Amino acid sequence: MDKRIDSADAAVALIPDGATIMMGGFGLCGIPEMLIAALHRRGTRDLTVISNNAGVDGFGIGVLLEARQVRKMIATYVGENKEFERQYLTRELEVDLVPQGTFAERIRAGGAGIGAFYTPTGYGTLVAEGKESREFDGTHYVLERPLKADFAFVKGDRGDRHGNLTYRRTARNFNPIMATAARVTIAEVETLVAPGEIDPDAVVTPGIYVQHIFLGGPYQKRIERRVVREG
Amino acid sequence: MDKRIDSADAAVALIPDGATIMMGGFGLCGIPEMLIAALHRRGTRDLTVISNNAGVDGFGIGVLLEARQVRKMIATYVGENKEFERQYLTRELEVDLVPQGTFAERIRAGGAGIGAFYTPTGYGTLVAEGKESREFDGTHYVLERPLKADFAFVKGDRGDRHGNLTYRRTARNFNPIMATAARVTIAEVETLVAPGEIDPDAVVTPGIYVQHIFLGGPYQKRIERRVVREG
Amino acid sequence: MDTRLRIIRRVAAELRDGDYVNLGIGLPTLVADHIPPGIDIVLHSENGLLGVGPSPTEAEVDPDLINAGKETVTAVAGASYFSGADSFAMVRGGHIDLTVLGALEVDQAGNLANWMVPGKMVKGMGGAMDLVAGARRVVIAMEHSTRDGQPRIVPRCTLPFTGLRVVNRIVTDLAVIDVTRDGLVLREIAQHTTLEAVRALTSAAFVVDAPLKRF
Amino acid sequence: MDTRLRIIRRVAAELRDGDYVNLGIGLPTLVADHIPPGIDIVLHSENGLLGVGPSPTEAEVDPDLINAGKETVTAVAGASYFSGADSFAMVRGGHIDLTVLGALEVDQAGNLANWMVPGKMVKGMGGAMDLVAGARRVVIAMEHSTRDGQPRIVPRCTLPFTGLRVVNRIVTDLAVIDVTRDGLVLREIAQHTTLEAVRALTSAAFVVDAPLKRF
Repeated sequence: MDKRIDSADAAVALIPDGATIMMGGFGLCGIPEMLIAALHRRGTRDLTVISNNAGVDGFGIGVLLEARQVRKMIATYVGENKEFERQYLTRELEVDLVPQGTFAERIRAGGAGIGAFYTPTGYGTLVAEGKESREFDGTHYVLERPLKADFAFVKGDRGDRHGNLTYRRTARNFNPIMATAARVTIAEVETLVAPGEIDPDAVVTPGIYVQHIFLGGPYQKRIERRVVREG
Repeated sequence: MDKRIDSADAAVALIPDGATIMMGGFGLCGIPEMLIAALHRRGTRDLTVISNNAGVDGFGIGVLLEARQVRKMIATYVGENKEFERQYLTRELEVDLVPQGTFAERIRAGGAGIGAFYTPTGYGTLVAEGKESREFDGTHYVLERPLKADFAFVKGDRGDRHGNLTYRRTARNFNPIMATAARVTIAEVETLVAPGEIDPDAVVTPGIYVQHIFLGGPYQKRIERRVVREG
Repeated sequence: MDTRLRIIRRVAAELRDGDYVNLGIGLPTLVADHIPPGIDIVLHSENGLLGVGPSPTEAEVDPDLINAGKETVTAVAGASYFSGADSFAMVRGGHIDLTVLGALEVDQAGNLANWMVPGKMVKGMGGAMDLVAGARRVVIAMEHSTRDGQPRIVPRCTLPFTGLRVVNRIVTDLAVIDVTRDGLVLREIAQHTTLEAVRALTSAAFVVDAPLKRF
Repeated sequence: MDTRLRIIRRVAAELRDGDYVNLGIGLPTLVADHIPPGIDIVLHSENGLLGVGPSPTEAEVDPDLINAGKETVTAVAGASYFSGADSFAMVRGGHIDLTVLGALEVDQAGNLANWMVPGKMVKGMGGAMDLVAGARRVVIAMEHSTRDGQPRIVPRCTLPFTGLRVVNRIVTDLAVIDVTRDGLVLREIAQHTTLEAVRALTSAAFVVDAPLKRF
């Protein structure tokens, strides 16, 4: 099992215009910086991007938006991004907003072969419009369908050539579930180690979910809201 | 947060007759040995036990069966156990057999607040009888409901007084999901460490899911099928 | 006393020893700095952290460690990290004892509106709909009325719902109001105000608890 | 050659380089000892292990490390452990390329019966129903007929189903038969048998592929 690929550029060359791509990250934390930059360089267009947020002006998914590579975004919270806001308000960009827990669970369902599930989230709200609602044991639920993608861009901390991945702190976020829900998952990692170097009890993403892996860096890891205390 | 309890005996004293208890383990691997033994000593009766298997004669859940403490079992594979077989065939014991993936997913749903889910497993079989079946995108699914319990018995490798747990190798099995699906989860661990000693990236069961924890041992860890090679 | 500080302090009194708590973005987050002595709680952040610690020093700043408001944070001893799916399994599964959230409107039935104003840029609901659906107890922390004096505690929300019948208690700069089966019950009013002032700024019907406490 | 060994060797030829494979309990498990040279596969065990290695030496035996058949095993470099929910997410989500399972009966439509005989002690389906529902490819490894010569490849299963239209290929000691949209197709017969013998022991209708290969 050797899933190493030469570079981010080689990886994104696999992606056709019009593809649906999941991208890990919460805000700018744990985003696949190398793959996003490579996708920008390549200029792949008409993309549907599934990501919790939409980056900021000039970084992360923001650069794809500025280059008008994205046709549609499925996200939970957006708008730290002026260019996003402009395209959204002018309807140049299609936006589907999903409650964050439903977003996560739909992706998990996509990877886990669940045909649909009932969640209490959003019952009686705009989110439930056009969806089946149903009561079980006195609680109201909304029927939600799985989310899948053609590709997933995942950022790991350590990885091996089998595709096993670990994540660091809150950079984990949506990366592990997105890895499970795409036809082709591409992982970039900060350290590439030999198989066996990651404690098998500590593997978060088993290699089965990863089709391509490469060593990324250097990482910028921009901080959106630097809050510090004296000390 | 100090969730330490003195002993297995103190923990099982919380459990009334008629309770529903999830018990971790796959075969005899990763079973909560201390809690099962204490429950046997206490003689709590009329129990519903949710466990992948039913132990063997004289060990694990087998001792609870021999003492006639179990009224009903929800399991996926049974019968390494003569006394189980006898009670099952004479209908002294009620047995509900569930496909293993559905068993796992129902427990996860119980812990994750999912009202119901559609799985392809068991469509068109006896398992689907009396349940709703439904087609999504050309695949047939069966509607399954969550499994929850009053108590969960969980066996961890390392734990801290917050209730954070890790597991060792395949002794993980159903323990982490059962920890999420009970009103009261009791964990026994092989090593009790100070909070912070478990790498927060390596925690498998976050403390929020555990109400009581104690240091177990010595563990017998009986082996059901010892297969060895020359070497 | 500052209006926001009054709300924060009163909300902090809602914390019970042993609680697992999710504090919403903005004002609720500040409750973490006012935890009463002797109360040991664990803070959940829905981006995948249980055991949120104080803000980092300059030297401790780690871009891989943020809260759901995308602010740099630290983690306490005994913390754990997990995925978004696991985080919301925790939320939706009823494992969070208390969530504190801001609001635009709350109504008599305990319905909440806090994510969208029609005609304005909609940024998304983030985790709010999941938190109100899943947390055992939902406390709203907000200013009692809008800047131009319009009530926020209303007979029926006019803005799109975040959740139906989800609010347990409303804490404002003027009052503490519970949502009960029989409607709203005013439990406490602030030291600096009067029952008449609260009535004037509340368009929802409520009954007054006796004795009415001051905070 | 031993009947079981013949089946095992032929099944081993089904493995493709890079496959993630789940081998059912019993005979299918033995396929692991006959992986063709140059073929690199990863074995999944549904109790929560990806990367099953060979049986342990006495010194390596670890009660915390077993396979789904509850046998002591080892793990290869690059293995990982996970929960039962994660394990079956993998199975049901279509991530396992191939599963090899035993059977009591397979019928013309690819329906499978392998978990229950009415009137006999029912031990449970374990993970079989999930594996056949989720794996990309399901290969059945079994003896062509029962001990008393009754066909196991039948027009319609008489025993309770494990799954509907789930089998892709049947490998027996006598034949290799594919389940296609148009029914069963006999692809290969064993060196030591004849087409007539296969017909005599198969009650399901099948067409014969040309040229019919020998294995």
